[in-house]
Amino acid sequence: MRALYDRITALVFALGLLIAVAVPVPSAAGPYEDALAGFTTDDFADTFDAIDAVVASGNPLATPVLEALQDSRLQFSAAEKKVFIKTKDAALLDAATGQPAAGPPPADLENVRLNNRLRGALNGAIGALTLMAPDPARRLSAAQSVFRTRDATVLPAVEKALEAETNARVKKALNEARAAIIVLAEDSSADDKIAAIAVIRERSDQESLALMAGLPANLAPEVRAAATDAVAKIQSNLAIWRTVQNFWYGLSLGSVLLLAAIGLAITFGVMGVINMAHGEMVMLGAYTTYVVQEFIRTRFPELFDYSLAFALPLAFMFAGAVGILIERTVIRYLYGRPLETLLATWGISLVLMQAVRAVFGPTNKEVGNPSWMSGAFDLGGILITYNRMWIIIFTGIVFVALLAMLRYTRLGLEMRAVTQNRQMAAAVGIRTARIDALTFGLGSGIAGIAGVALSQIDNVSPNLGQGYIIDSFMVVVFGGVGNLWGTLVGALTLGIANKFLEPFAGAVLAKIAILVFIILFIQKRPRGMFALKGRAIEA
Amino acid sequence: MLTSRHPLIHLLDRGAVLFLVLLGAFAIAIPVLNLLVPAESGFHVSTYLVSLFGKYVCYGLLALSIDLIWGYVGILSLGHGAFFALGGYAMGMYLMRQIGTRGVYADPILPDFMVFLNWKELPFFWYFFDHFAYAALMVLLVPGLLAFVFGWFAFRSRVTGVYLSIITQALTYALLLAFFRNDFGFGGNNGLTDFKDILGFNVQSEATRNSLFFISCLMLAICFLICRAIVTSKFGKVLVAIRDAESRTRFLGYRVEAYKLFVFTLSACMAGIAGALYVPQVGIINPGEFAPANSIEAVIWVAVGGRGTLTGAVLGAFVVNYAKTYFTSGFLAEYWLFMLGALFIGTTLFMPRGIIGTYNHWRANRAERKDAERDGAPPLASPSAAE
Amino acid sequence: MVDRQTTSALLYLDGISVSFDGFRALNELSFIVEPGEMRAIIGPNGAGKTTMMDVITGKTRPDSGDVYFQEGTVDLSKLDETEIAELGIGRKFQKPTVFEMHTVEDNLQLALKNDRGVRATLLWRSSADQERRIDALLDRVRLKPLRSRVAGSLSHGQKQWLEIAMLLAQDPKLLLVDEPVAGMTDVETMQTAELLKEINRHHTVVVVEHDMAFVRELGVKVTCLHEGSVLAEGSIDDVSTDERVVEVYLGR
Amino acid sequence: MLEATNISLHYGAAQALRGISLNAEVGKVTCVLGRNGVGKTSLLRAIVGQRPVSGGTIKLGGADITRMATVDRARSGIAFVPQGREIFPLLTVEENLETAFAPLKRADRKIPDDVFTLFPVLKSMLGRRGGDLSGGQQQQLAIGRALTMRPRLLLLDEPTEGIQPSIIKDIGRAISYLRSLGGMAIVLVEQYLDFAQELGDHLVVMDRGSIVYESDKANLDEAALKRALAI
Amino acid sequence: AQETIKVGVLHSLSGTMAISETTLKDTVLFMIDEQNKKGGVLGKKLEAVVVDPASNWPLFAEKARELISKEKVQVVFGCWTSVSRKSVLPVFKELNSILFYPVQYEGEESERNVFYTGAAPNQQAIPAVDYLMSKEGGSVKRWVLAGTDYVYPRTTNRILEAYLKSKGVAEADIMINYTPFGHSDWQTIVSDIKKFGSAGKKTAVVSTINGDANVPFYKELGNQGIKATDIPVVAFSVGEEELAGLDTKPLLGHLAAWNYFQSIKDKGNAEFIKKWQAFTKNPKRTTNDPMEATVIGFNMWVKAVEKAKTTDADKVIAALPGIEAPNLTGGISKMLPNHHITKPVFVGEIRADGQFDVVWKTKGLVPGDAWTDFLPGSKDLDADWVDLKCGNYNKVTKKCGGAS
Ligand SMILES: Nc1ncnc2c1ncn2[C@@H]1O[C@H](COP(=O)(O)OP(=O)(O)OP(=O)(O)O)[C@@H](O)[C@H]1O
Ligand SMILES: Nc1ncnc2c1ncn2[C@@H]1O[C@H](COP(=O)(O)OP(=O)(O)OP(=O)(O)O)[C@@H](O)[C@H]1O
Ligand SMILES: [Mg+2]
Ligand SMILES: [Mg+2]
Repeated sequence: MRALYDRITALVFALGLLIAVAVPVPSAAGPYEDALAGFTTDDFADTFDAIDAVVASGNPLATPVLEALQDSRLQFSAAEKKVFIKTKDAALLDAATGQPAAGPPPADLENVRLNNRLRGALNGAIGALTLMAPDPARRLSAAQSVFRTRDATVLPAVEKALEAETNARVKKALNEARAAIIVLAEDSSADDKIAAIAVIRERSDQESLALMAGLPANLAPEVRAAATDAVAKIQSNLAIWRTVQNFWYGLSLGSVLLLAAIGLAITFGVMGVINMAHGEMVMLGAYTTYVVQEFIRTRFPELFDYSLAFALPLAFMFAGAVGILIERTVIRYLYGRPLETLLATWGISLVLMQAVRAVFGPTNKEVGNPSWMSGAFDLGGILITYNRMWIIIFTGIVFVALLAMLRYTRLGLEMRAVTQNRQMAAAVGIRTARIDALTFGLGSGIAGIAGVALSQIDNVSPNLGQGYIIDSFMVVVFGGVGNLWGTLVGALTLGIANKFLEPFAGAVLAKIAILVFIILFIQKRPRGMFALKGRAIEA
Repeated sequence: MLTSRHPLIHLLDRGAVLFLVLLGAFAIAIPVLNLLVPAESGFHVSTYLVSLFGKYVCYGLLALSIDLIWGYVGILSLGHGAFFALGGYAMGMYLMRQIGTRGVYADPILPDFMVFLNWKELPFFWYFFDHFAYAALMVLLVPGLLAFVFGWFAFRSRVTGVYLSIITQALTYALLLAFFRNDFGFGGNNGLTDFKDILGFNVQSEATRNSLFFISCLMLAICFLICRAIVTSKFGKVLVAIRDAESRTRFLGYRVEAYKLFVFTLSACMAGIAGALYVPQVGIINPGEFAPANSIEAVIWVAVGGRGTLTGAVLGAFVVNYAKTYFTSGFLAEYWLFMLGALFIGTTLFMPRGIIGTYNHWRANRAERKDAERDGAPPLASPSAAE
Repeated sequence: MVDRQTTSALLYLDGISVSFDGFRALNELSFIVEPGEMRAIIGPNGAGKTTMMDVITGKTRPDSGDVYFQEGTVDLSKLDETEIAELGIGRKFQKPTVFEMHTVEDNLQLALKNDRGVRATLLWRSSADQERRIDALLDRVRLKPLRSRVAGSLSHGQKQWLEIAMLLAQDPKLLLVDEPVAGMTDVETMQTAELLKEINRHHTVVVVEHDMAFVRELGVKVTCLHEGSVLAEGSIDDVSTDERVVEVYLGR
Repeated sequence: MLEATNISLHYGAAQALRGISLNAEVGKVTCVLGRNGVGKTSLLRAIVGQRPVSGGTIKLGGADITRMATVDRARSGIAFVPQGREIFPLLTVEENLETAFAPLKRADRKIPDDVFTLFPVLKSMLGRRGGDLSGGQQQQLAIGRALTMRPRLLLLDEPTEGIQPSIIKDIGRAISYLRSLGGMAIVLVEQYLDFAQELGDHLVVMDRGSIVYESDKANLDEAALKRALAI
Repeated sequence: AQETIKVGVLHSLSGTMAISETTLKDTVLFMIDEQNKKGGVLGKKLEAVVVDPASNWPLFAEKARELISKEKVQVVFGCWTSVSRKSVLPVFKELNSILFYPVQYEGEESERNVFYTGAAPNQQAIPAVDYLMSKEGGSVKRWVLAGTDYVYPRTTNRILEAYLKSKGVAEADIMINYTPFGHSDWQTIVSDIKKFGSAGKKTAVVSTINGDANVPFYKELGNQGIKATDIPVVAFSVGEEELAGLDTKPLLGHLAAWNYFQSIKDKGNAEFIKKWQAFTKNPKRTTNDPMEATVIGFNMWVKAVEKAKTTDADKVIAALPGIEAPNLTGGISKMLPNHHITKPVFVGEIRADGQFDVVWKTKGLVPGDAWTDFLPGSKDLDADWVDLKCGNYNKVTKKCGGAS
């Protein structure tokens, strides 16, 4: 798939070059060739100048050269003072001519190195050059990078591109880029500026605010007024979005908390086992993801995007199996003595952590985001990252599935019966031992799949679980032990409260405030938010 | 049973006497073997061991304080480390102020970390800490007051069971985060360290170390006696009644909150003393002591030793910590968590009542069987503790 | 209904309603017990008898209505369980609740009328007088041979007896006894009736029972509750022939 | 149906049952009487398997079940209405009844109509949590739950305790009805003599862990019975 | 048995710090192995004594005492966090032994018994900021100082703040943010950074975020699309080892400042990496800066012992200043009288393969400065254990502070 794609692009590229070459090649030692020499010194300052010069040369080879540079495909030989373009299929072209390099490649071939400043300059340069590129996505990013650089020299190019543009989104971006240049330009008329401000005002995001903030002091009064007005508008718009954003962040934090806590809501909330090894089950899930990804990476790299789909059931089964093993060997002797389960599961958690450390080493393991979980998209004025979004959706699914399972299935009924009165459950013929093992296994398995999700946002190390255990207990208790809805609302409340506090209190104080809030809240409702009420509890 | 035997007999049953005698022997033998026996002798106890044992004794005292509320009133505090640490900080503040101009910046008033963070004057809560008496008072008062306020609200609102456990954990966790903050004025993550003198004696000197060790043992003995006195009195019976059937106790007219509050506060003060004695012996107090894991571990000492048996709590602290010291050195170092984990799991499975609890149970069973053989109408064994 | 200001009643309930999640357990219940009286309460399962006791002892707060004690001077709905117990209202629960980890003797010791303050219990010393009282109580409920047994190991009925003894040990002004003879043999039932009558000489008693033979033996005024309010009140003969009582309670 | 021979049971070192033998036949009600603490509940616990016996054998329909686990006994047809009801407090009434489906085949998983005919309250309270019911209602629920299991052997531990007279009558009728169905053996532990005498086909009186009097209803010596009870 | 020289290894093998410290334990074992292959020191074999202080600070003190007084080790290599060092300090002073401390730290300390082979702030933070302010580094005008809330970031940030202000950066152009240890939800902070960075001036983040918190931080950076070309992040605690847990593609171009990078082309380095990977039997095992510091420290100790012809602490301490040992980047580091060493400073950009590409380095080696010149309390202090025999000599009052 990939290879095919590469080949096609290479073909297109080569064709492009052919056309370029068909144009009369400028005589040797023109400005372009001089510029190329700048790439051969392995000095960032020279490279910087070279980029400018290449652009200024107007040579049709400039775009391929700069793009090669951007992708670390531009190579040079210091000894021969020559620059080469390495195509995507590893052929070597002479950058000066665009023809395949003659003779064997020089021995001292090295990449032209970049630093951030150069990357920035390159982006701008390529942006200007690609305003008319055939691919709309590239035109869009070109327009956006012009908006950011506000390079006045690009204005004619932008205007030309604007005329030719058909795609609405790109057109808007180009318009904004044009506006950005105009408001800053010394020589544009007040009317133009006001029109430009209106465009920017419409955009109404952080960057437009930055742009307005950077306006020069010597503005015509009417322009100044329009600018002030725009700033106010943008600010109020941003304020609204900020609230939405906090809410979203809170939801996302809450869903992480919920995911981490929901398994505990089973082992602790339903079964009454103070399960200190819960965090380690989460960790096992995360390591399962790691192992699955490693396997896929080495054997079937093309399946990488599906790795989580494989990891989920495996993590559930693996953590669940470990849970069942723990239940069968330890927990089952401890029913009715919840506090002793604390002691035993603490021991188990130490053993599991050290075991993972012994097998995988103490350092973090890399778990990659599949492509559909990387990056972000804009929704109105907020940025939504895919991984968070999927985690929220995933958490919702897990929650609903679990709730339905407990409510509507025979297994769920038997689970609840066994945990309420083990002896009597046996007396009505429920296989308590099996149900206990399954319940604990279920709780652990869910912790395991939580681990799969958490591996996408947190580090996968033996300590992973430790970071969540306290919060998980807080959530379960705050929501009300034994009530899944309580766990849901508890997690979301804590998440959202935290995110609304954080912007002005800071992360540490927000956390402290939340803890204090929990302490106070429990005074008001000593059995959590969704306390079970009535005689049934006291009995 | 509340029989009319002499109260002293009551207070000191065989186990308690044995415990006190052993503790006394320990308290005297260690300093003697350290100071008077030459280093070459096989009987010499190194200074390393003196401070190590001193630390254990402090942990023992912490365990005792937890057992008092957990074993007898059923309040499982997962945040007792907070009181321990607060006591420790109070002592640490005194020790910091004793450094005087010997700090690296040679500031006569400000501790190094304040100079370092460019503070100009001592925050008000550091006032008077240069007086030992004031610091000693604070060692009791700060944990005690916090426990009192916390308990006053929590017990009045009838927060019980895991809810209480978790909010104690929240308490210590919040304190952990707060003390980590450098702005808070207690040295942040680095905490308080590099102590020089205590009451004019060099904290590093052998004589001071031995004295501190001895005082720790003495405090442990005193607190042990206080706990014994409490649990053997009628007050103790009420506590157990509260543990087993809180609401029933209320219907009998006992003010459950008051009882809980009293022991909780007392227990916090004891934990504070333990922390205060701990700090000069280990030479550092840092927010890490507030970590919830520490508190949980302390609870585990009690469980290992035997919940509801005061001697067991102390023993548990010794055993677990000795195991930790032992396993973390040498070739076991990489695997010690396996050992410790196995110890915890093993204890719950094979000695569910903890060491002393299992022993007591075994003895009671034996006695009962003997009785049964004698007269056929035996008193029945107690059912296992209801949690 | 008498006004609470002028009442001479020891216990005065007026218009009490309690509901749980929309279910009305008590419905405008009004009820008066005079000092020194013994009152038997009957009524179908779920009529609200236990709930009424919960209201009196502070376990459940009424949604509306007044609960007064001692000639209308004390508003029980403002007090908590402890304070109510301190006023002298003792209770035996329907499901026997004793301190399972304590011995039978200690259970009584804890129940004995004494100062219940923290300091008092810390400094408390057993006295010969109290020992004697405990002995007498144990004799009375025939648990003497079991005095040093752990209460948790008693049989259901034995716990029932122990709880009655604990109630007596408290020496309360008002005794609320919820189903004392459940699970007792007929002979024991009669003995319990005797016991209650004797207690009634110095105390006010409210007893809930389903055992009609027992109620008859008590020979006191009977109140029949139904669906949270009083259905009938009067002598046992009157009540037990009341058509509605037969309908909902006694059955044909 | 049930043949318990010479069973003993210990709590720790104390002996609660001393060589008790008890038979229960299909279509008959075997009534166990005795004062508090004589071991009636212990006997039932031994039969359902909640406590291991220290001697003797228990057979159900000819098969030895002495060492069988509680679950398996329940699955082979023993239903138990314990003293103190032991319903599942947080499950609704309906769910409480449904728990008893465990030993049944999928096709049989239905609450028998009998249950609601015998105890109409349960029908009106299907959605309430078991723990919220009043004592008497819980008792009815516990019996209903046992019936849902469609057992071969039904054990009832003081089912009249705390029940209003009319329902006691109902329960009595229910027991007679079940007896008349002829499919099950019933063991009834009772203190309430009239009730026991009325229902019991076979009466057994216990004292201190042993059987002190035993008789069929037909040739019952009432005086001897009362004497045995009054010890 | 033949007499050996015992070497203590005091690094956490469990608990939160195991993730960083375990490697250092292996490094010391590796160095001892190498040294023994060369015949040991003073004709005796070296023997490692490993203990696990379990990321528990009081336990560090206890274990230090155990190593010195019970195991009788001659030198200890250990500690990572400042607090662990502070915790063992009194022990080393009291029992007069030697500690080699291999991690970059906040400075403000110089003790007779401790040798600091990691970077002081002037060997890491300040050069890194200098680079970012330069035209090459992007002429950064606006700064986010983000750190975990503990002493190292606090101090570093205070020094940087003072330094930036001395360079004319306005108060409003500096944003300081602290997070708790192990912070894992970075959404708000990353978006704040983004906001702060879009004010029209070139912005950079100086990260002193510690340990485990880094992975979620970088993941969030990547996902929110903050590119190094927009807002570069320069980190002082993120090395090859930390990157091993990350997909580095989205992080291309973000920076780290260290005194060593695995990718640095040098013969000594290449050889070291080869042997190290053979020793650990892991051909992918990375190396990092604190490892290099451990190696330098170890070699300096060996040289000092050979020079003093004894392992006696006093003599070795006296011999150490002036000792030179090659570092792994082609230079020769030297132990200074203030017990810090000279080091080169590199700024590297993250590459797609999880390694760093050096984009800038100091001209020569930078001598470690125990007391920073940018804080009022420490400007006047000087450390010199050779002539002044003092770790905190006040140049103004001409007195040695403290009693030590
Ligand atoms: N906490 C509660 N939550 C919900 N319902 C309750 C609660 N307490 C009592 N009820 C309901 O109130 C009604 C009255 O209960 P109560 O226990 O007072 O009856 P009772 O008269 O004592 O019956 P019994 O004779 O069976 O003991 C019952 O229907 C019961 O289900
Ligand atoms: N869990 C236990 N541990 C110790 N002894 C027990 C236990 N349960 C019951 N016993 C004792 O065993 C004896 C028989 O008890 P059991 O419960 O069988 O009596 P019962 O005949 O059912 O009495 P009741 O009519 O009061 O229910 C009693 O003396 C009781 O004290
Ligand atoms: Mg009732
Ligand atoms: Mg019974």
